[in-house]
Amino acid sequence: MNTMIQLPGLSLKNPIMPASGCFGFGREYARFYPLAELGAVIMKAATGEKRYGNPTPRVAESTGGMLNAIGLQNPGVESIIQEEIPFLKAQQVPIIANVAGSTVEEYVEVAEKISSHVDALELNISCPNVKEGGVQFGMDPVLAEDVTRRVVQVSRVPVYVKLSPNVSDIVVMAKAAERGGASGLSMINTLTAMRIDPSSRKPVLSNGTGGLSGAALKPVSIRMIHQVYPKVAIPIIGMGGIETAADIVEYLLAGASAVAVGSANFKNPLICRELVEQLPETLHHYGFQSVEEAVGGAHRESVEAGLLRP
Amino acid sequence: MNTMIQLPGLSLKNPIMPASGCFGFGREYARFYPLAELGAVIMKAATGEKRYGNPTPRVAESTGGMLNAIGLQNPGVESIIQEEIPFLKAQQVPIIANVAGSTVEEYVEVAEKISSHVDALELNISCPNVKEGGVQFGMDPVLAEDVTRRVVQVSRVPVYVKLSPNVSDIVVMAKAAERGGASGLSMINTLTAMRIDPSSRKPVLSNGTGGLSGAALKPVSIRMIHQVYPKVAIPIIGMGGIETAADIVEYLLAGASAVAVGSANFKNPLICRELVEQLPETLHHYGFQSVEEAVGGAHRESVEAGLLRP
Amino acid sequence: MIREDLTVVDHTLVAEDTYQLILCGRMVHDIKQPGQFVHIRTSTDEYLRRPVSISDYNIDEETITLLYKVIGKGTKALTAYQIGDSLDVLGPGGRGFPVKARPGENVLLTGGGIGVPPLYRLARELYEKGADLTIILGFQSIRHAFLKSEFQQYGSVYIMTDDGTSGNKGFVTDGIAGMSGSFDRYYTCGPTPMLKAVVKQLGDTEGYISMEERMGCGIGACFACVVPSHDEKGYKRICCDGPVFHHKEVVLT
Amino acid sequence: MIREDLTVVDHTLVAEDTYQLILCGRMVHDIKQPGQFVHIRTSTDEYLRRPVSISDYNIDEETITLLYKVIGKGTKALTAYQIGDSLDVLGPGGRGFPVKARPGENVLLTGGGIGVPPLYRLARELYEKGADLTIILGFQSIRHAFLKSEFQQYGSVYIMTDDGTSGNKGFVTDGIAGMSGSFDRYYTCGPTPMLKAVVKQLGDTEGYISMEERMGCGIGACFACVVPSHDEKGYKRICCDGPVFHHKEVVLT
Ligand SMILES: Cc1cc2nc3c(=O)[nH]c(=O)nc-3n(C[C@H](O)[C@H](O)[C@H](O)COP(=O)(O)OP(=O)(O)OC[C@H]3O[C@@H](n4cnc5c(N)ncnc54)[C@H](O)[C@@H]3O)c2cc1C
Ligand SMILES: Cc1cc2nc3c(=O)[nH]c(=O)nc-3n(C[C@H](O)[C@H](O)[C@H](O)COP(=O)(O)OP(=O)(O)OC[C@H]3O[C@@H](n4cnc5c(N)ncnc54)[C@H](O)[C@@H]3O)c2cc1C
Ligand SMILES: Cc1cc2nc3c(=O)[nH]c(=O)nc-3n(C[C@H](O)[C@H](O)[C@H](O)COP(=O)(O)O)c2cc1C
Ligand SMILES: Cc1cc2nc3c(=O)[nH]c(=O)nc-3n(C[C@H](O)[C@H](O)[C@H](O)COP(=O)(O)O)c2cc1C
Ligand code: FES
Ligand code: FES
Repeated sequence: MNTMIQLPGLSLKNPIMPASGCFGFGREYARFYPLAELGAVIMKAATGEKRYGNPTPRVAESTGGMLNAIGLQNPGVESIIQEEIPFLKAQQVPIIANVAGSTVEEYVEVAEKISSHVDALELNISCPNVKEGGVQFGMDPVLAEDVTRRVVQVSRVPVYVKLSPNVSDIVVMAKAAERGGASGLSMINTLTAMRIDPSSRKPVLSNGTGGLSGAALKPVSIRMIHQVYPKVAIPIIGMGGIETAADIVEYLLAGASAVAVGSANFKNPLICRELVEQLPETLHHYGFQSVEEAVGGAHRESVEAGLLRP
Repeated sequence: MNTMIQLPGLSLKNPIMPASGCFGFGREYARFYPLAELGAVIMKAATGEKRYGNPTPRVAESTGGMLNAIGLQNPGVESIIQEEIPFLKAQQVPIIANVAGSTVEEYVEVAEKISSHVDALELNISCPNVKEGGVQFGMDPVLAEDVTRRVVQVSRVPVYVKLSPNVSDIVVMAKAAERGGASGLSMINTLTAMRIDPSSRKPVLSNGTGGLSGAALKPVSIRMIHQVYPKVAIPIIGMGGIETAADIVEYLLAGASAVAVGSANFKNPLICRELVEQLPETLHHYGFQSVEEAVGGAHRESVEAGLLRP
Repeated sequence: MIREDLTVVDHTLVAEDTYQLILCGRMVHDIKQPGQFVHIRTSTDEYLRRPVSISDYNIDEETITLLYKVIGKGTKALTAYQIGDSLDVLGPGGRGFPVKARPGENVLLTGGGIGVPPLYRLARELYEKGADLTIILGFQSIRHAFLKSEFQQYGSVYIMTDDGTSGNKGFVTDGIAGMSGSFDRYYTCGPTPMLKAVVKQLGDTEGYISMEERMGCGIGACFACVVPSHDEKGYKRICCDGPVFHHKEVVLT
Repeated sequence: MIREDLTVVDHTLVAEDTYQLILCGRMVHDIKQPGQFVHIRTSTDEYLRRPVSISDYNIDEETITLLYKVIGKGTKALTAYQIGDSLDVLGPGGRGFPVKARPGENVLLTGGGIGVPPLYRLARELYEKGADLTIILGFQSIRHAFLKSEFQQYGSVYIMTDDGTSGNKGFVTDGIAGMSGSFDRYYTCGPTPMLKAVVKQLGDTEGYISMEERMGCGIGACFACVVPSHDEKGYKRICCDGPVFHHKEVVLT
């Protein structure tokens, strides 16, 4: 089974990577298995300066998923370059840096600094948990195109724009990123959500709202990728609620060329490795010879082909 | 425990009603319990002519919820007035008609005809499962305001506008409905979603996309109601994933004055009756004397009050 | 139609991936016809219930017999129930087969795979009315076949398998094609393509077909399970107007 | 730190809503200090794991003892596990209490409610080093009290209850206030407001506090469980830098 996939800047031995923010900078999971087994690692968001993030509690459960309002806590781009990237480099795994900021200038600064140390950037214009920047850029196509263009100009590596599901028309946002020069899309970030505790009568998260992730989100993400795939010419990294190898096949069929696994790492710290192991036989089970063959399959499937397959 | 709640056009003995499309026109559930026990009944959507809806399969499961693409199947407004409303009237329960259409004219026609037979209208500008009309009106504030205004003009009863969660800014949509003259809001309809079957390689629903409902949706709905409540002066009927009396308290605290229960009726056909029974003791458990007292509670709660309560 | 917690009194594997589940409860008293179904909450992990036909029942012992095949999540979850466990069931639902037969009439029963179970009680009732039954059952292979000897009590049974490992190789329609003589009436249950083929093959013979469709409510309220019909209304709901229809009532697509 | 399916070898109710759960597996060999915790997948219904402190362990028998109180969904789900069942556990996690004691030193242990269990193994290890232990345990009422006699093996135990039904009425801080003499060192575990009060009360005495916070990953990767710290980095992660901190390391808010 050929699980390799070539994406701009990324030559992946398999299409599976941990999602940003759910894997830190890899150190903790490296104690469970060699990170070299992964297609790539997407690092926690980097901002210009170190950030503490939101007050706790920062996570809560919901049916089939979880809410988080970490608020982009990170040690800042310089510290990430000096302390974290060397460790990941030593693991021999492609690295994607998740770039965040409050202003276009901050995005540009972070991208400029970090891009020479990694294989690709994931431009995070979709974090719902910060007051400034974040999802504001991800909800307005004009802002999105502009920040993408300016980051692409300074970046030495391909830029994947991470879209937010909190929009009326995901295709408009995807096209804006493509026009801005994105080499690919990363879909999707979390959906803004809230839980209220009937005992305390207040939101469970101290930030009020948080981002919904996990299996509950999957059908929304699949729908958005299925909508975007025929409308853009750049590849998509799919994510949202992936827990099984069959979920990955569903993402590939919808139009993703690779996938990221987020919250499921918390349930099972070995999930990414297990999925890497299971993917070949699962693809085979569904009649595929390679990952490549499955990408966008739902858009090409004819009734006849379906009848011929058992 | 006082569970009564007064809303424009509706004097409810309790805040619980079945959601549109999940209870037909009440006949089937009336075999399980007297509908008079309910706060009100929201009927399946009515359109100008009878509609068959989408091809099957029309429903699918997803983690913590379900997808549907019924496509507004209904016998048409005339038939509903003649065949269905008399039955519901005989049950002695307030009736809300869900009004749908492909054009503004159709909405107006349906509203005009049906409004003299019911207690309130729920203007459905948020159905994601029809090609024309439906959610198009619910994603554009200008169209939403316009259709609301024209329906309000012809309606003899108060109009509640049912909002779609598939938007970037729910507050903008809520305010548009309020400007259009809505007496209340109904929040929320389903979130557009998709599942792909890895075996058939095609979407599980024959319509491709469907609307996500059920517990998975609840934190999104709670967030939206919490956002809208302080920004409008009209009451909100809350819905999305309600399965327990504690869920209802969560909706009231977020800002809903009444609630609707949808998909949970499929799990348990007696759910609405059971919630009506359980609500008083649940409110009491959380320290409330009435439904009214809980409405919007999360917006008023101070740290001090929280400390005083056990 | 009631919602009841039924008690599992027996649960056995009867063929590859196919189980017989016997449930006990008062619901049995509401059964009106063979071919009705129950709507099962397979576990708290499945959001929707699963429809399964009533294959047989016993009023005195208050038991309902189901036969189900493991297809996906819900039927897999069912396999975990053990004797003594209770299962949340809604039923009996829908309209079953009209048991019409005069002594000596030739009646054909055809079922494919998990379409076989609802025909079992029907066979007995038709037999008791004196009908002469020809029963054609289709299965994937001999490993998947079940109820064969039980059906033999009531008529002549012909087995068709996709791979020829039992009976004749082919589909139930091949079995029908091989029959001599004509039928006064037929009853059939199975996947829609099979129903369509059978209906076409038997032309104007009076026939009753039992249909399958994904369901939401299972009681007629959600319009998930519709099939186009020839009447003015234009549709039938499989869960309450069916699952059994006269072959001219509905449009098979 | 490993993920392992541990086997339940004992599970008993020890006080109102409070259970002792003994698990068996190889994980025990990785335990380094008292006060570490395990991160439990309570059932497939809960999306997140639940952190529970290791109260005691036995290397020879390969057992880990937990004491937990039923608070919500996850701890409720735990109660369903029976002897022989297996439980998906991640652990041992975090840094526990530094066991520092010279013979004859006066050491204070204070725990509130479900903050009591991690102090148990610590008490034994300090006792074995010859420390003189004063142990103040706070509970809601006599019905909620547990481990009292077990702690008495290792030092003088004082019970405080909110309602005075056992020991003295009041909080653990009232208990501390009532003590004569001073302490060389203290260890405390409980809800943050209690920790804050204890730390304030004991001023410059060397102290170690064990903290609680909602967790995501439980291994240091998600930044869910942070607490502000006085160092340059500005934060500590409770799941891996803690849960035990020197009282001057972190900022209690
Ligand atoms: C009236 C009726 C009677 C039936 N009687 C029997 C019976 O006696 N024995 C038996 O083994 N099966 C019977 N079936 C089919 C049975 O309902 C499905 O096999 C079962 O729902 C599959 O569920 P799953 O979770 O295992 O599969 P999945 O594929 O995981 O199910 C996913 C969803 O699709 C639905 N679904 C999948 N296949 C079917 C199907 N063929 N028909 C309707 N819904 C489906 C499920 O209910 C569920 O909502 C009957 C179906 C109907 C409509
Ligand atoms: C390091 C550490 C050690 C602990 N040791 C013990 C112990 O030995 N015995 C014991 O009974 N309890 C202990 N707790 C508390 C225990 O984790 C919570 O009581 C438990 O998570 C509650 O889960 P629930 O589903 O029953 O409650 P719910 O309120 O339904 O839980 C909802 C969510 O909030 C989280 N949560 C709720 N209360 C707490 C809390 N106090 N701390 C952290 N997360 C919380 C849950 O993990 C879950 O994610 C410890 C907590 C931490 C952080
Ligand atoms: C705790 C947590 C922290 C996250 N932090 C980031 C982040 O820093 N940057 C980012 O782009 N996405 C972040 N995400 C979003 C995930 O990368 C991912 O898009 C989302 O969680 C959906 O995937 P999942 O359902 O597999 O978790 C975070 C998600 C979680 C749960
Ligand atoms: C099968 C089905 C049919 C529905 N039909 C309608 C409809 O006709 N009109 C409408 O406004 N909403 C319709 N809805 C949406 C519900 O009224 C409700 O807004 C939504 O399902 C969220 O509530 P729930 O999570 O409790 O189901 C339908 C939902 C389902 C599941
Ligand atoms: S399943 Fe709801 S109408 Fe048939
Ligand atoms: S719980 Fe994830 S960092 Fe502590």
